[in-house]
Amino acid sequence: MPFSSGEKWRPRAGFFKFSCCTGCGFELAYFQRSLEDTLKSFDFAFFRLASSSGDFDSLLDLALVEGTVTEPFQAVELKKIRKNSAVLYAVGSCAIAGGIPAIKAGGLELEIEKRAYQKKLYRLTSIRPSVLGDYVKVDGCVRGCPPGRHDLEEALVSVLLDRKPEFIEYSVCVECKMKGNICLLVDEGLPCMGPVTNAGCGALCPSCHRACYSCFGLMGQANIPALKDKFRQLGLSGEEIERRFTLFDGLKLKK
Amino acid sequence: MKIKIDYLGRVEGEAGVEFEIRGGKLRRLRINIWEPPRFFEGMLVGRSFDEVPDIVARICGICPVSHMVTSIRAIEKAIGFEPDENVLLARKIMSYSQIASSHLVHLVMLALPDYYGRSSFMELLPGEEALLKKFIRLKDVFNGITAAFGGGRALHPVSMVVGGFTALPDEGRIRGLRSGLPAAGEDMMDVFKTVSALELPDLKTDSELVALSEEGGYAVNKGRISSDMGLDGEEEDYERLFHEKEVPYSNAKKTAVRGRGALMVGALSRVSLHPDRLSESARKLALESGLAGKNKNPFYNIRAQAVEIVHFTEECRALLDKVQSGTALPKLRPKEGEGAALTEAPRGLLYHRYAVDRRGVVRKADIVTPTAHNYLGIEENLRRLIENNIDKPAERIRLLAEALIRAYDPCFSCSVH
Amino acid sequence: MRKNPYVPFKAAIRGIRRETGDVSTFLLEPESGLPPGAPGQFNMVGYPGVGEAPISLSRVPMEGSDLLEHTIRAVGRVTYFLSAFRQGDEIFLRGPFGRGWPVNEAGGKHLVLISGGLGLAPIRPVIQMSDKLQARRITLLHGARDPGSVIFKTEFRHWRKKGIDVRLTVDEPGGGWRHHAGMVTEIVRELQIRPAETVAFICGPEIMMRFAADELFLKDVPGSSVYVSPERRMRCGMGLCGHCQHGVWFVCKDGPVFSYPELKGYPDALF
Amino acid sequence: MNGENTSQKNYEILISRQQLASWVEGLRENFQLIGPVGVKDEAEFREVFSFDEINPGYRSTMLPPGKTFLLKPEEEILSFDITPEGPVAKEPPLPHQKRVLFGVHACDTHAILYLDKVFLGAFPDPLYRARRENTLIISLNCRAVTEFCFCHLVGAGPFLKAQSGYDVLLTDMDGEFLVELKSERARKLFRIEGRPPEEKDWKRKEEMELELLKSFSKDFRADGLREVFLSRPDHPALRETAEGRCLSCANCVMVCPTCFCHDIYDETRVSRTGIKRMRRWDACQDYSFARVHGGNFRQERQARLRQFVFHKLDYEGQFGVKGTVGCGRCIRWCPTGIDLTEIAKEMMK
Ligand SMILES: Cc1cc2nc3c(=O)[nH]c(=O)nc-3n(C[C@H](O)[C@H](O)[C@H](O)COP(=O)(O)OP(=O)(O)OC[C@H]3O[C@@H](n4cnc5c(N)ncnc54)[C@H](O)[C@@H]3O)c2cc1C
Ligand code: SF4
Ligand code: SF4
Ligand code: SF4
Repeated sequence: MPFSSGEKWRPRAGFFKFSCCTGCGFELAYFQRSLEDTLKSFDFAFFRLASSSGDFDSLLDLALVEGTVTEPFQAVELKKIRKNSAVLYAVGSCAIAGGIPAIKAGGLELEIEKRAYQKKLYRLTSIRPSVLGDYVKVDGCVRGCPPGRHDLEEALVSVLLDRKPEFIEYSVCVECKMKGNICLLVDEGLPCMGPVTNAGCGALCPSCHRACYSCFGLMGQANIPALKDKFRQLGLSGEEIERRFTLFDGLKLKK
Repeated sequence: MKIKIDYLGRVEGEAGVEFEIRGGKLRRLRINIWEPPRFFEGMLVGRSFDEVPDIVARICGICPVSHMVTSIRAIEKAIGFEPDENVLLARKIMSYSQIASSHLVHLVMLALPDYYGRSSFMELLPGEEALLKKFIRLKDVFNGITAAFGGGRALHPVSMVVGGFTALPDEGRIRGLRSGLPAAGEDMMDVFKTVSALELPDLKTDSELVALSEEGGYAVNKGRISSDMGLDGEEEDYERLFHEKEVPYSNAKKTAVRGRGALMVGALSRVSLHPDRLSESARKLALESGLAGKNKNPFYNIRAQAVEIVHFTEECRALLDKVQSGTALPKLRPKEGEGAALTEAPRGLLYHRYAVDRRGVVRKADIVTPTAHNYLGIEENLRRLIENNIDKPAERIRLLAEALIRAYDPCFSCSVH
Repeated sequence: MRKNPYVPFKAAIRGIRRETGDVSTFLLEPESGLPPGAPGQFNMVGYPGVGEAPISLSRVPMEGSDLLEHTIRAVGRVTYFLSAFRQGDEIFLRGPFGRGWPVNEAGGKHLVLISGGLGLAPIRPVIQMSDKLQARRITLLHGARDPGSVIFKTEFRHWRKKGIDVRLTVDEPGGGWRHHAGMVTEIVRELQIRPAETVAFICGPEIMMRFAADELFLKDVPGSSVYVSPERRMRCGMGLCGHCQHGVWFVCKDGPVFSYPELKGYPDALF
Repeated sequence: MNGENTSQKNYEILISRQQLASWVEGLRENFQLIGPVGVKDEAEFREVFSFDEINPGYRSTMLPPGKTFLLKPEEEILSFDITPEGPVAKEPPLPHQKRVLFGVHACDTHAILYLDKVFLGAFPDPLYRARRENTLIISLNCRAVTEFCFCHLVGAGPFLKAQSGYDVLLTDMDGEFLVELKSERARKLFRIEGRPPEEKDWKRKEEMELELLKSFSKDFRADGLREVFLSRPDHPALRETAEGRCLSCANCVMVCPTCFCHDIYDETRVSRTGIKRMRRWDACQDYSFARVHGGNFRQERQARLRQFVFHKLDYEGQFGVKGTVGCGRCIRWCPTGIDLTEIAKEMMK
């Protein structure tokens, strides 16, 4: 049992990165409050950012995977990781919803690629961005860009205690209200995405007088048409509205 | 003998190195940056000018502030907006604290294990527990500053937007941040000692040292292009002075000084080009560490980073005394235009240029990152290093090669964006 | 000072009986003596760092027994976690909570117990105290998905010996199944009863409770003689957290056992 | 009973604003003073240090005073130390801060009485009880209503009629304040000489209320809802509002002064040195609120919106009073302006 005996089990963990900014990996290193404990509690068998000697094929108790799948080799790797891991959590908006790398999926992809490369274009192997869940079963989502403290800690703790995780599943508005912020959407007519965005950040943006831009991605059962209607009433153009919903959730909305 | 490193650990992003030594000669050397492209320059087109900083922040998880500040400045130029002095101060605080955090991560977690012959910082524990504690404390201080000004988080901050800040920390908070710095200064001196005690390999290179230069200060958020070989120009001259080329075997592009060749950007270039602009104690440390006077040994970059942390700790203290809390964010009117901006990211020169239409929608975007600036030089100097050590055992050569690349603190995620 | 109702007490696991693949019965000895408890009541069962879940008493403390029992199916955070526990481990309990079965009403009547799946767990204490009920007759109708998921298998013989008419059915019979095959509702339909002298306790999936009750109503059993025990999410067990609200009721403190008319008509349920 | 009569007189006193101010400020010696402070065009209950900060003419606040200060948005209800013998439960220290909640409107006072029914019932919540006992409630009759208010339709305002469960009732009589002392402790604390109210003062108070009643704009019939509600739980008014407008953001529930639902969860850090059992305001609008193994009792958005509307306007059987006090906050702070009174009206048509 996790608490009663003195001996501590050190689960073997791996941190894997696909197409993204590596921010989730850094968030783990930014995890000052718990960094030392994390390093002591887990045996990181693979964490490219932190170690030059990892074993990609190691069997794992926990795989944390960040990034969007944008290359065929990543899909192959992902399946291997899944096979090797008892628990696999998708970490960050890229891995869960597509995030920023999936903005591309909303346009003419070749056009977009051409703007970045001319000569090399034919050598690129990029595929349409997709999320981890498209390829493998994901045991949980540590949402955010970057992930919030609570869920990140919950992901680690759930493995340490060998129990299911309980990730945050309500809107940013809930956190915003609990902080006592005067609502920007209602009071000032700012196009805040808080009502449809999954909480976990602690309502950062509204707390500093900024409309939420949905970096934690849409929450389950988000009522997208209703908020779009509201934004229309605020005077936003169709294009402006579309942009707000496709910044981090382009994939979900295309489907 | 063929040496192939499929992926380099302890760097940001993904790259491999490959070279072959035959008959005592080095053949074929490539750094293949296989970090998958995300096509930022492509997908920014069609997005609104005020979304750009949030999007480009996601180029890199360790220097989001640099991408944000650079894009914000470029866009403000494009739409003809000039922020007030206090906003500039706050942006400096963001950049300085971020550089300090980024350097810390590089020094302690990424670079240090090379000099202990280990593959990760975790392996240095428990022996270096004290260092880990200091590292965590220091990072807490600098991240705390970035987060306080960035609206609650240091990674992908939220309050810094085109035009200024949606809110700035109140006075009490600023005082609190300020009061954490003296202790940080002491912790930092210990880290500095650890770093400067490391024995650095010798390597003479002829890369052109390039950094921004600003009268009366240590240039970070803006400045003129300057180099040890007399390069000089405005931000607008960037494309005239530099040249970017696609690389068939790599997803990153290589940048060179037009008509000359490889350049080196980053802490070493900044410190050794402008030691006189450092704070007094940092300057002294720089001189003692053999950094002034056009030091072109890339291994010294880690010492330069340590010096810079000392410098930025002091600068932050001074700025926190000056900056005002509270803001009134102006309502911005988009307008057709183009703007370019150069800043010093933790890893060196960062270039953003945008064209927006009259509704503020991005029509063209161009981004050149520090690692793209260094790419050519890393390859050239790696060749040099291996040639100098060609008679050493393969494992030794491999380790030296990795250490050199890491010394640059490359960010492959940034370089392929 | 009053006791803080959030503070759990510890109970040592004295034995574990594996009922089916994912259901186990835990024999528990509370640290500080046995709390009272009535059939149909539940405890908040859990472990610090994991959480709590409402679990019915599947045996209530009685004379001659110093253990209480919980029969738990591993489905989620708490229940999975507990499924790894072994004899000698300790778990944390709060309770008992709620209004149990109105066992007094069975006196002189035909007590019809109807259960589906794990719904037998809260019914079991009623059977265990059957001698005291002074019921005229007791019938247990129990349905499960397949023979492998029948819980308390070893006890049916004993219950029959006590004079209880035990009738079993499974939806998907396998080789060797000698009892009825089909839904519980079918064996309810076959039951001979005198409606005015019948009282029924039903526990199982909501849809099963609904149809079983309907069968009884077709036989003219008055609604007020039919009791059901619905499941709801619960966090506190004491009518504070609000999760279990159903219409005007807090299932945790006003129930979990309700007479059918009490629940009838409220939305979000099948009653 | 002669004695009672005379003292009763003293329980109602007219004093000047100045006198009130100095009494309230004097309370700060032993109490933390919480009052409505103007923030832009909204007010907010927060700690104040002088009476001047208080805006006695405030109309409403986003967060209700009772719920916010008595049932904090998030707090630790228990913790567990990890010992060699396993986890050991530890009760948090009971809050001992003495507080004055000044300027609580009629609706919010009723809301506190409602919360009492939940948290001081069969299983009194220790933290709530401690705070409640340490909090002096000074209620204040409204002088202005908002366009969202409907307390007059549900018997919770605009003037407070409840006779107990709080400490002081104030009425702003244009410069003078009518002070009605409603609890023993208030009587002990209030030692100001003032003028006893006369017949004309009571009349004036009545007139003020009648005048105020004219300024309400909401109007629906609260009785008779039960039948409609239970017979048409899937009424188009509910369905269309839920699907077309409700964002499931739960703002309505968060700002509701009587919404008491909360989640309980264990917070464990990677260090595993201690565990905190936390409670946090929760909302029936969250899609996971009623989820159990094998299903979700309110899977549909419509079911969740209905739970809110019915719980507020009906389900009186639960505590003997309506779940709403008519403060209008859920309407005011709903991003799409969903109005439970409009839904009720639609359904009654
Ligand atoms: C009065 C009463 C008596 C009961 N008696 C018993 C009994 O005797 N024995 C017994 O075994 N059970 C009993 N139950 C049921 C038991 O309480 C539940 O099965 C238990 O609460 C599950 O708790 P948990 O923490 O293990 O599961 P949780 O983790 O809370 O999960 C419960 C279910 O919720 C869903 N869920 C949770 N998280 C997610 C997610 N992220 N996404 C999708 N779905 C999700 C799943 O379907 C899961 O199975 C009783 C319930 C009540 C109300
Ligand atoms: S408020 Fe929205 S955009 Fe801001 S940090 Fe939170 S989820 Fe991200
Ligand atoms: S309306 Fe919903 S959140 Fe509010 S008390 Fe009722 S059930 Fe709870
Ligand atoms: S505030 Fe409005 S939109 Fe949000 S859950 Fe409540 S009724 Fe629905």
